[in-house]
Parts: sequence; structure tokens; C-alpha cells
Amino acid sequence: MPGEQPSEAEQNAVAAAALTMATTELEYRVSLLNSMVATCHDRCAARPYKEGALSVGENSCIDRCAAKYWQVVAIVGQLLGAQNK
Amino acid sequence: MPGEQPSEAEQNAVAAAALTMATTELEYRVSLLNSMVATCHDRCAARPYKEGALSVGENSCIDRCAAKYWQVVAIVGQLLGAQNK
Amino acid sequence: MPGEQPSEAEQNAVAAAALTMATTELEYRVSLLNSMVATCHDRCAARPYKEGALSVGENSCIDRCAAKYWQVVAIVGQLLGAQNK
Amino acid sequence: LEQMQVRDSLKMYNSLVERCFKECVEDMRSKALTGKEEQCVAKCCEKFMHVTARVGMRFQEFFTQMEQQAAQQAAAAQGGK
Amino acid sequence: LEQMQVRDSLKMYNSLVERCFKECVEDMRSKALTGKEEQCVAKCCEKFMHVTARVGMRFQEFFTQMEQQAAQQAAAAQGGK
Amino acid sequence: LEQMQVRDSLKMYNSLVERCFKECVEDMRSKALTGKEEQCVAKCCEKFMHVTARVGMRFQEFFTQMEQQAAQQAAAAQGGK
Repeated sequence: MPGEQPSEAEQNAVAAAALTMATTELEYRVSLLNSMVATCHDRCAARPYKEGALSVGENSCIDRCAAKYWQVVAIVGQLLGAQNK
Repeated sequence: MPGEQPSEAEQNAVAAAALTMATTELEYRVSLLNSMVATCHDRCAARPYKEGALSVGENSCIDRCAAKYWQVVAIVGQLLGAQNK
Repeated sequence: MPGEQPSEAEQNAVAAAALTMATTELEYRVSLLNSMVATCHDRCAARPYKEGALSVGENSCIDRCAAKYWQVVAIVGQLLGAQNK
Repeated sequence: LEQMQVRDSLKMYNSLVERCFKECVEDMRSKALTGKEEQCVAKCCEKFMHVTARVGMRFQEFFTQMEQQAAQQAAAAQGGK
Repeated sequence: LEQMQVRDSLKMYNSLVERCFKECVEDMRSKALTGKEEQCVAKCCEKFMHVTARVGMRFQEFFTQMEQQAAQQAAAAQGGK
Repeated sequence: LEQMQVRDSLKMYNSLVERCFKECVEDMRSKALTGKEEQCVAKCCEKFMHVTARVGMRFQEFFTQMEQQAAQQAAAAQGGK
């Protein structure tokens, strides 16, 4: 019925579901970030390691690597989404 | 004593333990399936990728890969089991 | 106030926090052990596998591998710690 | 349990992205995927989904068979009593 | 949630140790790291932290942008009513 | 906690299967493991268990030593007061 207040139990259930979703979303982002870091380190860090700092070339390699990584995320996401429908 | 009913608390504990076991079993199967998929993709998917569909050769490669994977599961399981006794 | 007893709720909270910390520490050790085992197996187990037992050479390779692994743990820990301050 | 499924599919999503990036993206001299890289990623992803479906089918068969055998053995043990 | 952060950073610590060991430790004929190995590990670790910072920056930008776009689209949809 | 142990050993089981498959299974032209592959898998698995035992021993020693040092330092700090 419109205007009616949800019970406290309902509110708690909604809050718990929201927290669970937020946690899963966060875990997903952390794991995505970790794969990006590992992949772009593999691709862009010059070996043998001469210094700890990043050179200009390494920095722009990382920027391009990240940009391409997002594009792959988008393509794969589209294809997986298409299949699920 | 035979014929006696277990208390509600006991029933709940048994149900919780069964759920935990079922969850662990499921996690195990999911992770086993994931390794099989990744391994058989590595072995059987022809590179460079010419098309998204599987060829006849790729399909039978996957079937054999899966069959051999189960055999490795069995051998390793037997040896790990033997050691635990 | 000194000499005052903490309430039961406080004691429970402390116990729960300690258990959480101990679990995290244990998980960390298990995962560290697993990486050490995998890495030292990669480095030291002679291929092709001729027998299941370890040879004298393999055993001392594993001991050195473990010793070096600890040193890497220490260096990385120091650098990560320095950065966090 | 549903939560576990969501988590598993996100994990699979991430690992598929990582795999197809590694297999398909070759040069880091441009900010945008080349046409060739883009096509490779799409095929890599499709192929992987087909492999997943096929392995999943064999997987299902195997567990079904194992459970049937276990049931038969249980029945045989009961009959032998 | 805080617990999750501790766990993630320990996981990252472990994977960094594994990576730098694999990339830097070459021979197993001595019990102590050589000077060269030690330097390599230190640089590997520093470099990785710099890569993490840079990728993290791009990552943050990307999600901020995505959320802004979503907000604009929501506003446009509201305006179109 | 016991639950965690079961999970860890299943994870280790899975990773051992994957490792020995990758190291030992070479050709995909037959449905059954060849004798050579089978022997390789058995030795791979045994060897891995021995490596696990040996590394585990060194691991234990290391942590025991670290805890003793920590205890001594704590005692020394107390004594210095």
C-alpha cells in the first residue's frame, strides 16, 4: 500500500542485501585492478630492472596498457552479456 | 536411546553442518571446472583465433582433454588419499 | 578506571577481534607456504620426473630456495612498510 | 549461494579479460585496440565460452555417472545383506 | 570491510614476493641472495609499487568518468520526461 | 577453522592436478593417458608432496625461530627497565 512504512525487519533485509552487493562490487574492482596492474607491469616494466622509478616511456606504456585493458573489459562484457540474454 | 527425537538445536546444527559441507563441495567443483576449462582451452583452442566457433578437431581435442583430466584427478586423489592414511 | 572488570559484551568483542586477526594471519601463512612450495618445486624438482623421492641435490636446492625466499619476503616487507609510513 | 554465483561469474569475467588481453593485445604503441586485436579479443572470448560449454557438458556427464555408480553400489551392498 | 583490506594487502604482498623472486632470483647454488639479486628484488618491488600507483590513478579516473556519464544520462532521461 | 583446512586441502588438490596435467600430459590424440603420462603424473604428485613436506619443515623452523627472537627481545626490554 502506498505511503505505508516498511517494517524494521524489511529495512534490515534491504540494508543487508545492499551491503552484500557493495562488497561483491568492491571485490570485483579490487580483482580487476590487480589483474590490470600485474598485466601492465609484465608488459611495460623494462627488464632488467635498472631503477625503481618509472621512465617516461614506461609511464606512457602503462597509460596505453590501461586504456586497452578497458576496451577489452568492454568487449568481453558485451559478449558475455549478449550470451546471458 | 533409539526412537528418541533429536532436539531442535541438534537438528539445526546438523542442517548447518550439511550446508557448510555442500558449499565446500560446490566450491571445489566450480574450481575444478574452471581449471579444466582453462587447461583445455590452452591445449585445444587453435591459434591464432580464426573464428569463435569450435571446429570438429577442437571439439574432439576438448573431449580427450577432459577425459585425461579426470584420469589425472583420479591418480592424484588416490596418491593424496594413500598419504593421509 | 583501573581494577574495573570489562563487561561481558566487551570481552566477547575482544575475543571476536582476536579470532579474526588469528584467522587472517593463518590465511596469510598458508598462502605464503603455498607460493613457496610452488616456486621451489618449479625451481628444484628435476625434470623429467624420474622418481617420486627427492635426491640429495633436490633437497639442498629446496633448502636454499626457502632461505632465499625468506630474504625476498624480508626485503619486500621492508619496502612496503617504508612506503606505508 | 546466489551471492557465490555472482562472485564466481565476476571472477570468470576477470580471468577471461586477462586471458584475451594477454593472447591478443600485442603492441603498446597506440591507445586504442587495432582492428586485428579487437577481432582477436572477440574470437578469444567466444571460443572460450564454447570451450566452457563443452567442458561443462562432459563435467556434468561425469558427475552424473559417478553418482549413478555410487547408487548402484549402495543398492548392491544392500542386496548382499 | 577493514578485514577485507588487510586480507587484500597481504595477498598483494605475497604475490609481489612471488613475482620478484621469480624475476630476480636466478641461481640456487647459495643460501644467501647475491648483491645483484638483492638489488633486482628491491627495484622490482619499487617498480611494481609505481605501476600500481599509476594504474590505480587511471582506474580511478575511469570509474569517476563512468559514474559521471551515468549521472548525466539519468539527468537527461529525467529531463526528457 | 576446520572448514578452512578442508577448503585449503581441496584447493591444493586442484592445483596439484592442474600442475601435473600441464607438466605430464603431452598429446591429445588419445582419450586415455599413455603409460608414460601416467607414470609422470604419479611421480609429479609424489615429488610435490615431498617438496611440500620439506618446505613445510623449513617454514616451521623459521616461524619458531622468529617467535623465539621476539620473546627474547621482549624479555630483554623487560630486563632493561
